[in-house]
Amino acid sequence: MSFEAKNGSAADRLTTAGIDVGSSAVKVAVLRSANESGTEVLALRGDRIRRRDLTRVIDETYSVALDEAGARSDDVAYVASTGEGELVSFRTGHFYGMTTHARGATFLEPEARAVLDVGALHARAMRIDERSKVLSYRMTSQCASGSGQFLENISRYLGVALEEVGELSREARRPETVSSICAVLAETDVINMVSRGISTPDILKGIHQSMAGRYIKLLRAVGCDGVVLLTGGLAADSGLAQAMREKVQEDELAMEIRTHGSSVFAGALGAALWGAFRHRVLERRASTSRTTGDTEQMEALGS
Amino acid sequence: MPDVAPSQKEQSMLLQKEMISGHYDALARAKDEGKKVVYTFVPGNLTELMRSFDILPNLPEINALQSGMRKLSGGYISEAEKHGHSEDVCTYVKCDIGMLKKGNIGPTGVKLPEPDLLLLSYTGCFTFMKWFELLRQEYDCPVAMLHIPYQGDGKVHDHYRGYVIEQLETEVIPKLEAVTGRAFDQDRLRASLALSAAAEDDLVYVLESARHRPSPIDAYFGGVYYIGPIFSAFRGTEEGAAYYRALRREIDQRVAAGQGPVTPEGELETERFRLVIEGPPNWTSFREFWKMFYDEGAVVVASTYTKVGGLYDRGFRHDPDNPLATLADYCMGCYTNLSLPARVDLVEQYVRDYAADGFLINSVKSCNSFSVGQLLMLRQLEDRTGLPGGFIESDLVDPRYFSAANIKNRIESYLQMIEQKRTAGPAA
Amino acid sequence: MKPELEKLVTRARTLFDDLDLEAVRSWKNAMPDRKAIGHLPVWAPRELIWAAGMLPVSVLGGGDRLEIIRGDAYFQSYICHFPRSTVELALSGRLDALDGMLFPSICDVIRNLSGMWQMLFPDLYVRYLDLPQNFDLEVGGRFWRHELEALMRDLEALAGRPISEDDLRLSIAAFAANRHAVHRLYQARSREPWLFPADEMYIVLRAGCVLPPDEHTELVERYLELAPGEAERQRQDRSRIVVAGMFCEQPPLGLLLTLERAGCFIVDDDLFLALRWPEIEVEITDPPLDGLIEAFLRQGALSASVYQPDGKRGAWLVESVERNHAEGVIFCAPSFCDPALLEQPMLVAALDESSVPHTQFKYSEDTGQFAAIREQAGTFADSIRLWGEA
Amino acid sequence: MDVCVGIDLGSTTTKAVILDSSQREIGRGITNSRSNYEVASSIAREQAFVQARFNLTHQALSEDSRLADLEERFLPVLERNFRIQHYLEQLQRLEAALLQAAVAPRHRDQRRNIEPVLETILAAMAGRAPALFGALAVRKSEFFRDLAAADYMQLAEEAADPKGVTFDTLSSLFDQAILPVENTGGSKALEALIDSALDTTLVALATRLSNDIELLRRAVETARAVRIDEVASVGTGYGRQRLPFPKEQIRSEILCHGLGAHTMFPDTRTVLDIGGQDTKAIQVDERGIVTSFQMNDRCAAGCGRYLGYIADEMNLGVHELGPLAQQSTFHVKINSTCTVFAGAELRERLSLGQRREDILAGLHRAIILRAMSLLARSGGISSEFTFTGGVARNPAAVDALQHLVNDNYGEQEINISPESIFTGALGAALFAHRTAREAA
Ligand SMILES: Nc1ncnc2c1ncn2[C@@H]1O[C@H](COP(=O)(O)OP(=O)(O)O)[C@@H](O)[C@H]1O
Ligand SMILES: Nc1ncnc2c1ncn2[C@@H]1O[C@H](COP(=O)(O)OP(=O)(O)O)[C@@H](O)[C@H]1O
Ligand code: SF4
Ligand code: SF4
Ligand code: SF4
Repeated sequence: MSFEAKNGSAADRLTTAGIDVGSSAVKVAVLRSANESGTEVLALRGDRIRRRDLTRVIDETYSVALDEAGARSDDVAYVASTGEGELVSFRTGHFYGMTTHARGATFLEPEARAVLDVGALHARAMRIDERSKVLSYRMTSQCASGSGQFLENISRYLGVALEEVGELSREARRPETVSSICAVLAETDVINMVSRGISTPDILKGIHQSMAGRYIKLLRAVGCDGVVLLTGGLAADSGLAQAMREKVQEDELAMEIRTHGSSVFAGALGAALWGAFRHRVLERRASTSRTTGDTEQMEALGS
Repeated sequence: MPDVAPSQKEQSMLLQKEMISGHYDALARAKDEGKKVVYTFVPGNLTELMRSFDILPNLPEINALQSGMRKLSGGYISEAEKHGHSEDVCTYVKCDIGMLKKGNIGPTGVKLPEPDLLLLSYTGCFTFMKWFELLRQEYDCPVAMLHIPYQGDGKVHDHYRGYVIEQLETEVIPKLEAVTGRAFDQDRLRASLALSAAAEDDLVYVLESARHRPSPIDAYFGGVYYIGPIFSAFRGTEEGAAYYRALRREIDQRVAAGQGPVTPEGELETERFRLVIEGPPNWTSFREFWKMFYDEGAVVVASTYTKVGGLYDRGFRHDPDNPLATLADYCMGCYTNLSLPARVDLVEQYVRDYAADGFLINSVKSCNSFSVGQLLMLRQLEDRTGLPGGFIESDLVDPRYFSAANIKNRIESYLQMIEQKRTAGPAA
Repeated sequence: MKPELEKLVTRARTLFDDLDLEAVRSWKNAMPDRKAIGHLPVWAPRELIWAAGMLPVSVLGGGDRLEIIRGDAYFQSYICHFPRSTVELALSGRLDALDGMLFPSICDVIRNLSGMWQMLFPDLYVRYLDLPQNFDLEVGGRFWRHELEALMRDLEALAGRPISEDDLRLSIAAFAANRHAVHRLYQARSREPWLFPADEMYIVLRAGCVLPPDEHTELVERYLELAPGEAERQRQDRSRIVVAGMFCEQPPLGLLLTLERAGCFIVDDDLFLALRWPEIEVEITDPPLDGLIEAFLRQGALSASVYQPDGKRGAWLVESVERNHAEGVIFCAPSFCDPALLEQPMLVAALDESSVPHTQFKYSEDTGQFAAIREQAGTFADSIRLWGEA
Repeated sequence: MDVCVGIDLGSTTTKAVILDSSQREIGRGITNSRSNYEVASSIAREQAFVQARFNLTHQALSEDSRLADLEERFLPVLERNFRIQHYLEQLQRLEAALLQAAVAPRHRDQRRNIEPVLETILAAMAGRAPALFGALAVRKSEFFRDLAAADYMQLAEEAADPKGVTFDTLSSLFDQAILPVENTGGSKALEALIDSALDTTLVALATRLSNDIELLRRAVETARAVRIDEVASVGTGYGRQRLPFPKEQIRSEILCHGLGAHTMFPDTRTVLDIGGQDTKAIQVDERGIVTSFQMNDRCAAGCGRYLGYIADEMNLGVHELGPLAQQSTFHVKINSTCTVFAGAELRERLSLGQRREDILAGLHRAIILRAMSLLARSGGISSEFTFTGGVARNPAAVDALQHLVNDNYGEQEINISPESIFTGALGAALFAHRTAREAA
């Protein structure tokens, strides 16, 4: 990604950044958007938090992303946070997670009419329209069963790296059903399986099936059909996607599960995109008349 | 349990099976034959009254529990949740609505007819009210509402009875008349009530046979079969009365032969524990659940669940001489319409009457009517009887809430505890 | 905040934080032989209690300020939070100021709780109050009259004095005035919601649970005058929403705040039905009890705990949306609350038919983490605002 | 000699207790191996037998008046040497496992850089070993995993390079490598280690003990030659369904905890056990017979794993949590009910500037609050009240419990034994003893 002029005409070449602060990872997207000619992704960067100081991780990840984008922080017209973005002290505004994931999803996969975002602690299914509007949603809360953290625990327990989970799962021959997907108690289940000599792929696949069942249920609950884009950290898990596709086929549902190489960054991308949108709206307003309502709107939507 | 039982047993089982499938067939034919179909609930059902109008009752709760036993409920429940029903609420409702959304195919595989009327005789639970409000929206049909006052202070007051009778006269009967186009026939009702009373006598006889040692019946897992006909469409019918006569004869034979109860794996050889159980069973894993008991030689000698559709062993019988008043009393006397202190009294009485070694509560997630207060019941009963109480949790028809390992662990621990107490002899 | 309003809000806040019912105690201590009767949600004939010279106290749980130790022991995890904190309050002696407790029939939880109360507090006056579900003036009316008369006799015995017709008339009038004031507040908020922050209005109304009716009426009226005087309460661009489902277990204040912070204005809700229901005026009749009986049978704002002969709940909600120019509805019900959750699908159907946007989530009175709720409410508010016109 | 063995297969740890024929405890072992019940039991059992050997040795030495004064100088050194060697041996296995993990394809680019980093880290760890087991050393944990992780992570953070071998890579390698290390055992390896530790110790002490050294060696060897016959064993615990035992040798953990607590504190009437994944409230009568119980086992919130999780989050050993929480001065109310969310809440609160010790105190209180409910549900608290399970080792949990018990049930002493994590295993061993007696 190379760019010639750093400061093009500010009005139509806009650099914006989205920072998605999750509970396990920070993701940053830096974009350059031109009014007419579309949007260019300058940098995507993510870092696991891994028990480190969060503000430090945010700062570092952001600056690495800016480096990669070849931008300075002054060049960024709008820094949009999402997720637990309150911690981004230098943000311009904040957008809610579902709003950004929906936007990021339509950017990555224009045909997507539903999004399933699975992160470290939560899962949420959204039905969206082509303008990224969230039409309905369901989310898990209060219980981390079946979440990314759960999978992480399991994989740690099985001694496989997260990155390997997907591939292993797809090698399974006789997946073993798991009964509990409590992020903590499932360990015991897995112990049982290990001690019964069940292979790692079969265990992982069983877990993926159980998760897939849960997620498909969430998706069905929001009444989605058509193309579903997986976003969030678990979108990188090809085993989960596979299990979901199988479930879709088995239940003969009118869904098509897709992932995208940058799915993990959907929230950050969406935030950066909304940032650009807001920046233009606000500039337009600033150049016409200013009313209290407008700043308030900025406030209400933003922080 | 058709695969196991000796011949006598098989007879009443077969009879019951026939009756039930016959009823579903009749329901399926109802529209063609010009019969009216009324949906109603088990607790506080007015079967004799409906039968006196030649109405066929359909009971959504029974359909739901059947779906649970046939492992269909999970799918139905998700279907309902997909339509916006909360995860938190009673799974009978969701199972029913899910079944409806999936084509309303009944337990025997035949399609159920739409209701001509919803008879909301709502005894012992508020969910019933919402359930039929929901069904009304689905079917857009009339509802007859019968409000049964709760025995808040453990009593049935005269003005409660009067209120129920007035509602029968001004709300229920007129709506039944309107739906069927017939006039209310008090004599038919009386005749039917007399048949009820006879069946009730026999049922009580069967339930009380558990006082024998060994008990010839399991009054919970077996009990749910025994109450089937009288709690559903057959109270006040010739068929129903005949079934209970036959059942009574069978039990007499078991007693005479000194036999224990029949389980899905044959007759129980040794009775090691006698238990009283409070709370409904789990239907999705009914067999597995039962097995956890009979494998350890535990027999249930009395249960409260078998009183939800009528509490007969405390003396109440349908009375042909006071047709409306007796219906009112019946409704108000169903188990879940009793106040909590009265429920504690009843269980305590069972523990004593049936010489039980302990009591166990199966608390189901679905049912606030049953479940709220059960932990206090447990405490009170332990204090009053000095016997160990057990507590397990499951659900009626939601397979997600049956954790076999957990329940087994608890039951085993509980039974070992009774055993340990017994072998150690009386306290030093 | 101007000092006068500040003083008023502080008072309301103190009453709200007062889990030990100090206010009730001091009311009782002000005169010899005064008694107070508690009642659970949603609604109770407060008029009768007041007419007997006793203070009706609405017990609305312990909120998020109470640590539950013994309360949990009696309830399985799948039962709503409300009875736990209520039992905790009682077992820890915080409800000792109450000389009796009424349990109106609104759900199986409260119904069975009445039996638990009988066993846990055998010396207390405990009554389950079966509200009629038959609204025929003759049939339901007769039953209701029996129940209310029996209640009156009990109350007279407790108070140690008869309830005269005049007592009753005065009491009915006092509560009618209170309902009127509460109504005006709701209307004012619906017009200019930015003047009445949700958490502030909540505590002002909630004071009515422990104050004598006249005092509360005065408080509400005063608040109505003072709140608009705050200069920084400016109109803001937020979505106007109706909240439904909070009629029994109360949401934590943080939840109401979260809804507003996420970009919503609450313009109608079903909190405090005890203070607003029956919405239909109670007429002062002769004898006065007739008016009370009839008002209930012709109730106005309905709660999920009452049977709906003709399925009007949905229509009522749509009407509230229209009347208050709301842009959407948030169903915000307590977890495991059967009445609220069972009727949600019916309400949703009515809203869908009228194309009213809606969303839903659950809470419990001790919910402490609002991140997920903020997310959902925020997304909902965003979607109304960003795409509402389209 | 004849012994009875009780094994408590917990959800997080497996414990073994050995009783001699007069019901005296002569050995105990504990492991956090969780790969496989069979392996876990045999590791715990093996440890218990090693300890029994040490005990027998101790006995032999103290019985011989000529050796009595040597014992004090000799045995602790022997034990220390044994531990160091055991640790070093585990480190070697860890290194092998790490290097093997580094072979994975995803490390292809970095592999050549990773190996030297790992070697440096492990060399440093080995260097620290003697200090770790020094005479006065306070160790974070009895488990190799915890001890090794603390050093490893610290060294890894120093060695990591965001542009080269990242901390992320290093820590995930550890996660992978630690499992095979803690999940092997159950061979005769430990016995062999005793031999070599014995040699080392004797050599080291040879000059100082020159006269008695043969005497000593003979006494030790006699003690080691004693035949230990396991005549009965009983298993219990979370994993008992899958215990490598026949059904008649399995007892409910409730009963075992009741009996174990009764044996430790004979006047016990109420027992609270907080283990890794479940909490139990048990009432027992004067004979140690369970009369009522309640347990919480659906959700890991509020159990020991919860604390384990939090400790992981904070990069601390579970041992350190309690003392830290005890320094709290401010009352924080923790809202999350879920273990995993509590971890998130912790991070959130830390980042909002709340003090670690205050948050920790809030978390401890949250756990104890849940336990209080369970106790209330099982019938309240009657004197004497005994607190067992791994969490009873945590002083902040004990404080919180004491406080809430006093508030709700009046002033009451709480029985706590530092060994209470073995309560279940002890109960099981007692049941085994009964079985043996009945059979005889
Ligand atoms: N390659 C992968 N395979 C499987 N899971 C992964 C992979 N990469 C990340 N994850 C999971 O994604 C989760 C993080 O997702 P993310 O959406 O970033 O969560 P959050 O925003 O809550 O931090 C982690 O818990 C991890 O388990
Ligand atoms: N030394 C210690 N200090 C504090 N807590 C400890 C200590 N040792 C163990 N624990 C706690 O005890 C728990 C394990 O308890 P345990 O009774 O062994 O459980 P289980 O039997 O279920 O495996 C651990 O999760 C940990 O939280
Ligand atoms: S709540 Fe209980 S009584 Fe009511 S419908 Fe459900 S299962 Fe039946
Ligand atoms: S919150 Fe709902 S379920 Fe709970 S007591 Fe109130 S009305 Fe009943
Ligand atoms: S500990 Fe497990 S079951 Fe409990 S809330 Fe968390 S993930 Fe869910």
